[in-house]
Amino acid sequence: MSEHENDVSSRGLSSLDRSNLDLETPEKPYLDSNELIINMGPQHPATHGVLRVILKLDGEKVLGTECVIGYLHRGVEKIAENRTYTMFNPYVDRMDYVAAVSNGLGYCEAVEKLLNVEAPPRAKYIRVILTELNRIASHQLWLGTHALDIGAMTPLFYTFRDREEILKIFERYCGARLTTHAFRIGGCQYETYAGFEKEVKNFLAFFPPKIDEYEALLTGNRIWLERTKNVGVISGADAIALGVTGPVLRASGVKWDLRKAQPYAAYSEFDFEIPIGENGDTYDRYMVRMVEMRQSLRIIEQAVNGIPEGPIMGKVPKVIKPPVGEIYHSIEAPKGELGYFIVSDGSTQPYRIRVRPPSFVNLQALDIMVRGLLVADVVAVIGTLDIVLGEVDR
Amino acid sequence: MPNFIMSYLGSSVTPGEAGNQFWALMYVLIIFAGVSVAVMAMNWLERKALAHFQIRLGPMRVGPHGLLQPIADALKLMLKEDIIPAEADQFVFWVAPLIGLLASFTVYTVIPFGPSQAVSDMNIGILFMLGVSSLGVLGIVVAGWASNSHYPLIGALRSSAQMVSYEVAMGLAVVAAILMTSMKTGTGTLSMIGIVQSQQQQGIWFIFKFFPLGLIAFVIFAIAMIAETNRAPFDMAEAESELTAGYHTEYSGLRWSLFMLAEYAAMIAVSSIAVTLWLGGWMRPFPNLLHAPAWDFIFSFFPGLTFLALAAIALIGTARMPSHSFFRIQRIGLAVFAALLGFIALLLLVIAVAGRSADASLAARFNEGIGYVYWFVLKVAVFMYLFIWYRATWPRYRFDQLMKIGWKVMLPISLGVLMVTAIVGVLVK
Amino acid sequence: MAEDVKTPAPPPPPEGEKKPTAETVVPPAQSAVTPGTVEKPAAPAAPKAPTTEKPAAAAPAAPKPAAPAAKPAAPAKPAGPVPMPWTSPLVEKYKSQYGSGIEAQTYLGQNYFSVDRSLIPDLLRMLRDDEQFDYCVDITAVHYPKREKQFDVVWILYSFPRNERVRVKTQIADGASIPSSVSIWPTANWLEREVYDMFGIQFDGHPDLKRILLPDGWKGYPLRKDYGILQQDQEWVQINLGIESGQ
Amino acid sequence: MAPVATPWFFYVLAGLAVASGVAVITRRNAVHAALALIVTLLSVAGLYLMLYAPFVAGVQIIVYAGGIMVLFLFVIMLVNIERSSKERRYNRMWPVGLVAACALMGLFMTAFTKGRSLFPDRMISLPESSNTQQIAGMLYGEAGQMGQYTFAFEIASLLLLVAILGAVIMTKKKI
Repeated sequence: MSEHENDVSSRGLSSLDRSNLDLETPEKPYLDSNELIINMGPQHPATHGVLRVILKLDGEKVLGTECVIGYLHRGVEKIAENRTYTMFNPYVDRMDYVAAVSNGLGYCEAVEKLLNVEAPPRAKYIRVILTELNRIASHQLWLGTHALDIGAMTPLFYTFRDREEILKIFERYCGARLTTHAFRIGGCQYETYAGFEKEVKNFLAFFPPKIDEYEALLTGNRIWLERTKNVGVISGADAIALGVTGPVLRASGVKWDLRKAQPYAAYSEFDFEIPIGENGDTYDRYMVRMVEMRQSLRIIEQAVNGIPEGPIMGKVPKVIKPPVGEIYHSIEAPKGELGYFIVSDGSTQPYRIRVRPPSFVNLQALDIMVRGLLVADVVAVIGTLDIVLGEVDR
Repeated sequence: MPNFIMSYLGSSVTPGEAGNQFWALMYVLIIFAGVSVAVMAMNWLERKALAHFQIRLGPMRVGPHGLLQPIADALKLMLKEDIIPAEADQFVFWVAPLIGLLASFTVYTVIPFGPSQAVSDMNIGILFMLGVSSLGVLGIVVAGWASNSHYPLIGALRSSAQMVSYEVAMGLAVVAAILMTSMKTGTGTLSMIGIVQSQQQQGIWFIFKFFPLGLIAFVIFAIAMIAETNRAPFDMAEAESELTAGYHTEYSGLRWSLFMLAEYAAMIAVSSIAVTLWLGGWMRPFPNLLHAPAWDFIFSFFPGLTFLALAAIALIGTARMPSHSFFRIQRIGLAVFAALLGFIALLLLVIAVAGRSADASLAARFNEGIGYVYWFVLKVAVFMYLFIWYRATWPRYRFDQLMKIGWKVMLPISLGVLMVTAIVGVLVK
Repeated sequence: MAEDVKTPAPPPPPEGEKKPTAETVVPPAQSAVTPGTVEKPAAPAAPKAPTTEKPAAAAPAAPKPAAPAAKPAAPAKPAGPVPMPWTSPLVEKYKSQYGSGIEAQTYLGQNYFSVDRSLIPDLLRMLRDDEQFDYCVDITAVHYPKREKQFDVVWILYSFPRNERVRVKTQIADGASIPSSVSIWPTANWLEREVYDMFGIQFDGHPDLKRILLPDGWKGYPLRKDYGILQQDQEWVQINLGIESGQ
Repeated sequence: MAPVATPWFFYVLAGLAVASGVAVITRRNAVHAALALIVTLLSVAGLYLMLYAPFVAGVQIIVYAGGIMVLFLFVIMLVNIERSSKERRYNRMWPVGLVAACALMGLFMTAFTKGRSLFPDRMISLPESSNTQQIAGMLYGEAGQMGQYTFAFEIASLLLLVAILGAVIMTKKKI
């Protein structure tokens, strides 16, 4: 979009006002309202928070988009510089708040790496179980809202009903449901509660029929197929060039998952598969995430059956003072590659923490994915990108 | 005055046809009130049914099981501040909901609840109905334009295109049914009452006529009528996840409620057309096969028994309410409601017994009329439930897909059905 | 929380002028050329040594070789991993091509180049085209206010075919600009905008360089170390609320 | 059938038609004008109904008020209202229009006052119930014989079909 159009939209003028302004310029065609500029968001039911998308439309066809983000910017990276490593740990939960456990895992592992310590095996297993549960919870929330965007309102309630079971496990484990702060640098603070394994196993038995239920509502549904097939297509090469990661990348046929490519925590010990799509359209992304939920169940099953005994906290000094140096560590969050680039100056506070948010980078692909589609597809594509504005804006 | 009343009750034509202006007016009032109440009931039912589809409870606080919720909502909407956007076209913004409301309520003048239970029996009934209901789109278009905002404008454009294109398929499906009316008598009719009567004469609901032609035409109409009323999965005009609320984004309070009233009234209206054209209108099941007076007597118990069942459900609900003092008032309320339903049931049963004789006594005519209205409303209610069911189950179509279905699938099929019906009709004759 | 609590320390303490050289023992896992092993922290414990933020020319006094057995223990006070020179065919190639403008090191199993600013677009392009670093993971910056060249700009790259990460760092002065890499990786678009937003670093040739997370009229660049949070807060409260800030 | 065509209804409808007709040409806002036109068309439909021509009235509502006017509004909404409302409403053609209107009025007046003597044998008698079937009879014929206007009717429909095809070809760049 050119500067001029941005000016117009940022002044908040409707096209009618705009044409009024153009009265003095006779070279403008008389019927100039073919191009419509509408603001989707920041208050809009389908932008998943405070995302503002400026759409340039020809009728209903999208000619171009521009994302305006930052409405939820809290300066997490600046906060980090004024907190100790331990104090900053809860903050990362507030970025991708639907996958808080994953955020915590990435941060703790990055700092552990910087400290050059390793969490004990039992802690790693607990981390894997909780992170995979969180992945399922995140995908459930994505599925519900995505289906709601496309107009199917019922799956939302089903997914929230089943997500509750996961949140209950979190709550019993660490007392919090959403921003869990489940892990500590060096391991876990809490030992699993009595009955943890039983509850997780119950969930493993409980959940597969529920996935079938979601799929019964959507997968074969004609309208769902028409709304998702060949919508928001992004090729594998484009996805790589745009730095898109996570299920969006895998749906474009790139078989890449950090859990396999560069295993962290205990992932190298588990047997699971990486689903990939073929066309890189919305339907493939849907299918990839559905299969991922089942694969997560597989991982959890292996982890909960093979969970070792032992300590849950590694040998971490009381005051965390990593040596001077810098580290980049990334994990496969539900949305994609979540990376932490930490620079330490040897003090108790990080000199600089840079978060590489998957949602932020994935959102950049929105423009090329929706060009030429209709307004209705824009919400479908925003949904399928599975962005969380807390993470986009940080 | 008594003469007025008796004169209509003694006649067998609609008040409009009889020139009975008093009763015509009465009917208009009754229908207006009845439809408004039906819309409120539908509102409650939709919220409850949708909630139960979605493992929720729905309204539970205002009245027992939220029974008074629609009333509370209506009050709230009436008292709400009436906001007209500063840049809106004031007059058009003001008049738009009225157009929609007018269109959907005018349709009821020709809907036959019984052979004489209608405001008027126009000989162009179905044509009038299609025409007037097509005026409803004007309200939407004008509302979208007058709001002077982009989302309503797009919603209005969508819905005008959608309604105009689905009207075509709808009209052709209707014509197929009208062709069927000419089968035995030789001349067809456009009159709504005439259509039902011809189904009676031919001894078949038109949905089963020339199987599967009638069924196909009916299905096309059933799909088109969802699109016509802007309901899921064709609720493009107000797709909340895309256009926030479509054409009524800028509306609030009473004006918004008028739009809702118009939408639900239109839903009931098109369902009534479908019932009239294909499902035998006011006729009870098997009126020709089981035509003995004994069967009449048995079927006349249905209304009373239905209300009895409703009363029983309400009673069970009363019994199942938690015995906490907090629920005492609700409990009493539900019990009173159950008692009310039971009383109505009793009344209906008494009428059924009293009116069993075939003479033209007042009770007999009452009994007859109740039977007609009961079966008609029951059939319409099935459609209303389907509307809710669709909404709970399906995602929303995209606009271009909707148009594609309308023009490339529904229109050819309905044209084909029309032609084949005409050919078959000639051959059979 | 006053911002002056955190006096931004210049990263390398005085003794940090030393730097390990290639003669030091390279722990096995640090050969790091084979894909897949890159991220495995082999955790070489080595005597305290500085980072390499300053490409000071000081010749290193080679510390005594690390005792790798000390791995799991919490790093003793003077002990800690040190950046090691990174040797690989890739590095050899570039070293021979660019000579002193490029330094390759590895720290905790993670490889990075510290390169001269003048090499920037060419090296990145070559990394993508010739070495298949096709995925730009992240672009960010670090601010060292006490240094002459105040900013480190960091590219984190990943290669799908090699399953290998590499970081490219360069130093630029305040007010200096740096060539944009949007033409190399489209994903750099927003990432560079964010760096500009937070640090005020200009990227030449960026299609649409403007603030991304902060409002357009924002003053200052928040992730610079000298950015005063309290001052900002007090000013805002003063202007918008007309009262004194309680901070 | 009891008479419905009371003069009261006639005057209301006629007055409405005239008033809204005037509004159509005087309103600056095109949407207001279109709404006024809809009112005119509906009033005329009411007049048809009073003339025992319910079929024509129904078609008037469906085709004009329901179909064509929706398309009208559809187009008007896309046009720049603010701008068009600032333009001059009457162009130089208005004297011609005035003359034409006066001529038409004169014609109607003549027909109204002298109609009986001018066309003595063409007086139509109002049908008892409806003219729907009579229209059908004229168009398609009754009792096996060809209707009076069958040929003309079919030609007209053919003409419309050609018009539709032409419109599609003109607007659609590739078919």
